[in-house]
Amino acid sequence: MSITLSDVVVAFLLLSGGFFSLVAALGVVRLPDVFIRMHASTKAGTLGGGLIMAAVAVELWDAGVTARVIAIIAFLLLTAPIAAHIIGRAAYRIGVPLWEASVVDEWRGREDPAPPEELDTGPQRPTQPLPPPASGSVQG
Amino acid sequence: MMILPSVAEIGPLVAFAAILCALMLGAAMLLTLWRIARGPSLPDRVVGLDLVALLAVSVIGLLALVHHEAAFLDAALALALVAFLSTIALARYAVQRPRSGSRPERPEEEQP
Amino acid sequence: MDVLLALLAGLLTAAAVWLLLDRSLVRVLFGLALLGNAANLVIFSAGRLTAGAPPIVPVGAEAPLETVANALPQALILTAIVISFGLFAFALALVHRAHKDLGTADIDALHDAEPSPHADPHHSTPETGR
Amino acid sequence: MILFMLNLCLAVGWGFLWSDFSLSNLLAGFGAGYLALLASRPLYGHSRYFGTVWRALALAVYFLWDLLRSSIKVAWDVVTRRHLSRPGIVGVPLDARTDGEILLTANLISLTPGTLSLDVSGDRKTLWVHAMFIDDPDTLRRDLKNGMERRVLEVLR
Amino acid sequence: MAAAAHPSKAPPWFGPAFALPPAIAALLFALLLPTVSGGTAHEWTLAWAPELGVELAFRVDGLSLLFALLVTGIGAATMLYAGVYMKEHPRIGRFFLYLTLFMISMLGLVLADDAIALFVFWELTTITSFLLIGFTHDDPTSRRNALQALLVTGGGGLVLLAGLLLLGMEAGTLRLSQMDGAAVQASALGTAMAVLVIIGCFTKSAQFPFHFWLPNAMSAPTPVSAYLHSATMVKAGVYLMARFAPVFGDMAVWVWSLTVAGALTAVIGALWALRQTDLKQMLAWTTVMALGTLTLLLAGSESVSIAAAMTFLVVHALYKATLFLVVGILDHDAGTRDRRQLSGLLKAMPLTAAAAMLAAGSMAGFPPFLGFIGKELTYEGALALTALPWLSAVGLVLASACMVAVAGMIALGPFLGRERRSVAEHPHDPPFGMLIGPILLAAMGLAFGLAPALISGSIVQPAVVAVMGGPAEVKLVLWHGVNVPLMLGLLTFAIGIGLYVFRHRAIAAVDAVVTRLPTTGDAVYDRSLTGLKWLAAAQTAVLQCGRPRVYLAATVAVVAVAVLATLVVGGGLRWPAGNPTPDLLGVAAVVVAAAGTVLVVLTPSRLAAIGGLGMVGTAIAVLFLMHGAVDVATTQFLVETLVVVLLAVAMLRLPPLTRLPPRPRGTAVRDGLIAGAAGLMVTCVLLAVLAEPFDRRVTDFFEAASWPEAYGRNIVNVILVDFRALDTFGEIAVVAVAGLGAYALLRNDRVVPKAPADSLILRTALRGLAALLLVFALFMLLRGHNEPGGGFIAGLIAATAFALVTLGHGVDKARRAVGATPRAVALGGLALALAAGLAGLFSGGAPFEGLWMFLGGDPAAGDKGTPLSTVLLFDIGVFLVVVGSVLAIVFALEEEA
Amino acid sequence: MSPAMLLTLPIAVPLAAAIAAFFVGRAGGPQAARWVSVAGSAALLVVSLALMAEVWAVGPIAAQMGGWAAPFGITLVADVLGAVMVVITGLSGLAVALYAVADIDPARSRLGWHPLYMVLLAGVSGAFLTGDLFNLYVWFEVMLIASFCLLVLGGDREQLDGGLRYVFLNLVATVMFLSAVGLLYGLTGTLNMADLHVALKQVDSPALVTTIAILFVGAFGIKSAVFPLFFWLPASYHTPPVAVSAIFAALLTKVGVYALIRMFTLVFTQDVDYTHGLLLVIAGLTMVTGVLGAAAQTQMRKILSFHIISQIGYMVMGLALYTPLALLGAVFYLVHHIIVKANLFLVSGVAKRMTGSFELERIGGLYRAKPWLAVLFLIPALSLAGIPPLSGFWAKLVLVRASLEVESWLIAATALVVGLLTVFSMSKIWVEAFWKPHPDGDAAVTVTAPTRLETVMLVTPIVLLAAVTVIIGVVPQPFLDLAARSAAELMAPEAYVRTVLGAAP
Ligand code: NA
Ligand code: NA
Repeated sequence: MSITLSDVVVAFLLLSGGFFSLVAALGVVRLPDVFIRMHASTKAGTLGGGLIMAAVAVELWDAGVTARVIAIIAFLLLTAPIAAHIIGRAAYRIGVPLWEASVVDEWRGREDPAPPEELDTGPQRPTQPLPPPASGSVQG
Repeated sequence: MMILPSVAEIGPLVAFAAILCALMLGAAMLLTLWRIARGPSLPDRVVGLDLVALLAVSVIGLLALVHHEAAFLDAALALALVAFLSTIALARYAVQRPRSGSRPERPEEEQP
Repeated sequence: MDVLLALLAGLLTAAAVWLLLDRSLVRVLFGLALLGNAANLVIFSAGRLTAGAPPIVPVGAEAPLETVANALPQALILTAIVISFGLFAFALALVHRAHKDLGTADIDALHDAEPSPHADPHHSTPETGR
Repeated sequence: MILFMLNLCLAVGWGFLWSDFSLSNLLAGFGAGYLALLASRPLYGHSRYFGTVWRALALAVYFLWDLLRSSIKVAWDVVTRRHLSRPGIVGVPLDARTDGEILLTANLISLTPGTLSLDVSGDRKTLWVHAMFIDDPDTLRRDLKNGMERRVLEVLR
Repeated sequence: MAAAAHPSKAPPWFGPAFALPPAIAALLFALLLPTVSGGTAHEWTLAWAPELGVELAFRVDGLSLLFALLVTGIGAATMLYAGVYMKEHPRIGRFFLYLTLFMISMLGLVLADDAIALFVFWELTTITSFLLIGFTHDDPTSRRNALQALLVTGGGGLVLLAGLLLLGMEAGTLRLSQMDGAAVQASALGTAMAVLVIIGCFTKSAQFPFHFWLPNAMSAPTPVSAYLHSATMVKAGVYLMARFAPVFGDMAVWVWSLTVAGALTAVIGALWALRQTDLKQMLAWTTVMALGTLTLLLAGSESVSIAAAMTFLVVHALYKATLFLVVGILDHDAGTRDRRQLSGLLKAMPLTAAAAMLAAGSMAGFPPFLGFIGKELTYEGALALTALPWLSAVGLVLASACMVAVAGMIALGPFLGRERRSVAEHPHDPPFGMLIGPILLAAMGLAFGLAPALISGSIVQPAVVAVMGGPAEVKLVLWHGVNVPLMLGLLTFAIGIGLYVFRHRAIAAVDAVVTRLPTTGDAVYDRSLTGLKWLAAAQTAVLQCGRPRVYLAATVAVVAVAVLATLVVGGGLRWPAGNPTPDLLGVAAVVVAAAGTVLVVLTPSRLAAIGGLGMVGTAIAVLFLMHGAVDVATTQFLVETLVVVLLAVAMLRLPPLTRLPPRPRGTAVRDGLIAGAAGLMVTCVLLAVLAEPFDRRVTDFFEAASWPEAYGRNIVNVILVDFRALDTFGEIAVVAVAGLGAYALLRNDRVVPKAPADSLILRTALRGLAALLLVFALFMLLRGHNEPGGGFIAGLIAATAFALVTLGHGVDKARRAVGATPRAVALGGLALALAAGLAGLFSGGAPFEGLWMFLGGDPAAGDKGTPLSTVLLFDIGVFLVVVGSVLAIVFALEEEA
Repeated sequence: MSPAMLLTLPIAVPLAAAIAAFFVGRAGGPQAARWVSVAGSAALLVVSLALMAEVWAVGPIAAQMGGWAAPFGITLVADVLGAVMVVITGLSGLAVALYAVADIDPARSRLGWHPLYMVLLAGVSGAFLTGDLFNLYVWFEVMLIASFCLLVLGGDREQLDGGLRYVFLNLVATVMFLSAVGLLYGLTGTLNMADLHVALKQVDSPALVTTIAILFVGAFGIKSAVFPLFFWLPASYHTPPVAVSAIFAALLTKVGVYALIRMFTLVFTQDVDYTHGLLLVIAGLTMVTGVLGAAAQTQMRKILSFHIISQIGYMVMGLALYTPLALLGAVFYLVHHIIVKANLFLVSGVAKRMTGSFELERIGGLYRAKPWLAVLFLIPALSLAGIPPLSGFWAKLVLVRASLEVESWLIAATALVVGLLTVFSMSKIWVEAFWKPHPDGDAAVTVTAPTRLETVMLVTPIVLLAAVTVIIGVVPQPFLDLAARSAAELMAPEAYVRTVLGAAP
């Protein structure tokens, strides 16, 4: 059995896809706060998924398959950041702390008023992980 | 145990890559599971769940490749489309709490 | 593979029963969800497994050209999944409502339908038995 | 957009001509169609289609490259023992106005290295971005505005 | 007060009107006397339940006729009497209804020749008796006594039923007149049948140890006591024993049971009668005595014993009915039944006194009353018994002596002596209607004594013939000559008069014995009932403990253990070959599913548990997928997603898992064992099934027919919408109802929509995403017949689209987007599916048979063209149901306050 | 009408009525839907009678859904048992629909009570008519989800609590059933019950077949509320509106019993000694525990609920004895019990309306105030207790005789003793609710319903069902005949199998 160029491409795509998927998971496990973890899952995860899908498209090499692969990748690219956005703002709103090594939080103090439903929800975030001032200044 | 299904029509290099990829995806799944179990915050778990769906799409892709079965991609497409919904719902669950007065409790098992 | 699935079905069943026996109605709901999965696995494995090969008649052919997966259990499971989903949704709504009206999601704290004899102020012996 | 559709029709027509609807042949048909349209350019008045194709391709390539870079960076941070990042949240003033522009900008920023859009302020003027490597917030702001936002606005406007 | 509420009294014609039918019946029965005494039996049969061989068969022989005359004759007298006695009672109509019903039942009982028909009437007498004993139901004692009578005689009735059924089986006929005694006695079940029948008879006829209910039954109005609990119903047992004498008469168990119980009952009844102060109670106990005597005599095999029984039956019926009615008059007109308060009423109530004394004379057995003849015969009969003749005779002498004393206390006590004014202002004889019955009956006691021939040949002898099952000579005469019975009779008088004279001392002596008795039947009854209630309560406390977790544990444990035990003991454990060989991805999926399961079980976090569930569902979907189940996997993904969404929406209001403590060790061990057993059961049975060969013929058919006959390439979808469309139809009904139900559960008048996600980015993205999803849904719907997809999947995707809109834009916008009430969509879909399903039926084919139409196509080239069919309509129905129901649930959960 | 029509309509009619009730309710106000229920159940009764007539005339009939021959498609089939059950469903359904006109308040109507009720009837009919095991599961689910909804609809606290108890235990039963179907399919490769009859003869693993049979005993045992799987029933049946209790009492457990009868005459007859022996033990214990449970209760509907259990024991006993006479008894008992038990619940509802409570302690005086109600109670109560000449008498008579014929003395004795205890229970209700004066004075016994129409609607079904009870009791032969033919078909299912599978198997 000979190894074709297509095989090489597919193998590379598969391996890199698997690698980035694993990286995403590792990131979610190892990185220090939820915001940083989302960097890993959103970027590496999407890339990993996209690469594997690309491998499928190359391996099966068919218009229908390619159309589906493109649709899947497009969809992932569209939804992953939105999901990250929704999770991220939720995390920020309920007061999930930033990693203590974070250098700046310009958002703090400038949040939009919560919608009515959320206004009278339980106690607001009791503490902020970062000391004021919340201007753009960089902390060492 | 076989490493790949006997019906595989793929070349040896691809097969080798597929095996490694499968191992990596499996490991990724279990790692993500650990994060879901561990938390500590609700958004942490939601991030984990979101990633599970993404990994599942990848797994289906791998299956389609290994089996040379285009039909499997329909499942992947459907999953990719709807997984987003559960992430949105869970994130909203994380941010919304019961109004004070009606129910005193809040999801106290997870630290904010 | 079927052996593995049988083991998995057993594990799912055991976990489901364990959860169903929990005090928290929320865990009971989780148990229900797992139980449905277990039953689906049972049907699926019982119809025997075929690797790959979705049961689709290729264009141009009158029937599948090779051995394809058994379509009947798939249809049965599809039906069962959707039914289980309906039942689960109902159970969820019921738990939700019960929690709202009864003020608890603790099964052991439910005493409305079957008041314990000691708690029931109206319990006593009617005359017919004297 | 009409030209894009026309281009697609040409690709399908190409498929009919060859009686071959394989992916490769359709891609070839699309390319041939593009060339044909390009050749008959004056017929379609002052269309931005021909440039947009290239700008969109450029955005895609830029973006994919960024995605790859960001993933590698994350990978590096993940696999190394120490977390080297200097994370934080910065506000990026938005020039994007329409919903679509904001959406695309925010999404693409999320997919590029080290930055993740968390929210848009209620007045739609600020995009709150979580970044992993902040040496100077203002530099970061400038990079984002000149990089991703500009390219998005170029494609969309 | 009751009278005020019902001002109208019963009209005076009430009693006579109800007395007329039994009187006529009595006359008609009397007309049968000549033929029956000539040896003819009149039969009348109507098929009733031929399937069971049950007939409404009636047969008038001597025995039946005797009883029929008693029932109708005394019935007429009682009706007449009751018309006056009860006239003030507001529910007199009901009273006469019951009484008449009873009479009919009793008549049926004594005339029935079919064992089952007899039992039917037997039970009816029990029920009417129950209603009559409890007639004064405001009184707790009445209610209690009615229930007691019902349970004792009803219980006996059921025993009797068993006996009758066995008898029917062994004798090969249910017809009493055709049962062959020899065959029955030869049967292995002979003794059992005899015992069962005896128990039935003993309870009904108040034989020791079931005698206690009868005196308690005296809480019924007096006419009832006179009629049911003296003259007729309580004789039903006696009747049946007489009826079965030809069948069982030679069996030792029969002879000994009847002898011992009869003698004991007679003595007990007599002694207890002595010590009563309530005249009605006194009469009741004398009835017990009489029933005992009758039972004792029926143990005999000689015709003289039977003749004695039949004669005594008549004697007793006449005097006892009279005396009851007299006591009723005293109660009614003198105001009390307490013998200690009644005296000197002779002047005020002369006719009543006359009736009482006439009856008492017969009761005491003085000549020339019929009672004398009866008593002489009784002694003769007792001496002719097979078992314990002398002992029985001694017992009867003792009992009869007591009767003499009791007769005195009833007939002399109230009327002689000093007149007392304390009880009633103006005691007087009752109106004619109340007197006619007792006087007539008492007079008959005298008349038949003087002219025994009036009844001996016409009534008693045919009865004896019927009981003996063969010819028998009966001669009733006042003077037998000097013989042992006469001596015993004289002894009886001596003792009896002595007892009357020294009655206070006699009563004290009996009381002394009675108070030392360890227990009474009544007390045993009470204790049984208490015991029963204790047992019931204890059992219920254990079984129906009110704790759902215990219910579930028990249910699962029972089934798991039963199934496992059956499999293991039967040797059904097998290990399959393992097919197909597991591959890496499969193993990985199983591991992930297992890990997810463990997470669900162990985590204290609800969200983590939901995550675990999601992983399990996803892993299983992957397992489905890798074994070729694309539609199933897709559906599983979609459903799993929706489950997560619903849980997430609902969970907002549900309490955390950490609120409750973990289960205690003991419970954990128990639950763990049960869970393990359940899991083991599933695995073991499944493995055993997998080890068997598989018959694939049904699937083979589907594969072969899917495209050529059902025009679909996706076999799974073709099964769903065509081969097994009925399943799918039922399934969408489930989904539609789930939507209705969840809506109903969650609906609230105060709609408080949960806030949408309030995100510009999400809202913007959703505009395109929702449209994309809907297009994808339609695509999946339309192509589902040939490739993965179909109504469910499309419906779930469309529902997802609207759910996303709900989350991002709020319920209101989502509602407007859907454009119709989700429940209406669901039911409209159901209607469409139903219509599509029935289209085939109403166009002459089968239900759910697809009607196909092809557009274009080239048959020559094997291209059928674009198919349009009811099958597609059906699938669209499925789609609408799924969309509508899911949205109904999502919206309801969202809006739920 | 064609067999296909006759077999489809009993399912389609109530479903169409359900849909109509929903839309009529939306268009014409919630109370308009009541009459759709009445019309739907009346129509069901009519079509079921037509079905019965056809089955009586020609024997078992079958229709292949979609025109796909058995065992490939789904077969609807009616033998005498199936047809009788559908007729009884129509009858009790109509009675309860009439009662519901007055009993179900507008709030519950608005929430969709009537469509749900009709779906319940459709599910029950489907379960009785299907010849396919998985399809039976589907109809069970239709019935179950409708019953869930009806049980908790408009629920107060008690109803919700009862609903939880009912729902979770029944869901477990459902999963058991589903798994058992899957396993049996895995063993035989078929789902058609007639085909299973044939296929299981060729399966050479008796222990496994018996094991699966026991799993079915478990699943259907829960549904039919036998010992020791009945807990869910007394925990919930007393909580919903009376109309719901009544229809549940009439039909739901009977579907379980029907399924047991069907499976253990048609499919699982390989190891009768073991399976039916086990069923006999279950039957005896069910009778006893049920009736003792009733003896411990002081609330009318709880007493009646426990009696359902004890009566189920009788039916299972008929199946377990597995002789023609015993099956005759079981079928007769099914019919009798549906009518009588529904009626008792209906009467209890009227009694409650008049006295203010189901609790025997707190009520009384009905006998004096409402003698007609007393009669209407006595008829079903005495029938339940097996007093002649009412329907229950024949039912018990046959079963006792059947047990005596096979010399099962213990079960015969049990049946008789339990009969006596049933008398005890019924007389307890009689004594407490009817004879005893009302604790607040008999003036506390009031009118039944706000309007005259509603009073009529409450009483009409009770009279109807009582009349049927009396008719069966007084003229038992036609019904015995029916049951006998049914029993003959069950004992020798070849005709059924031939009808379903077409040519000789
Ligand atoms: Na029931
Ligand atoms: Na009962």
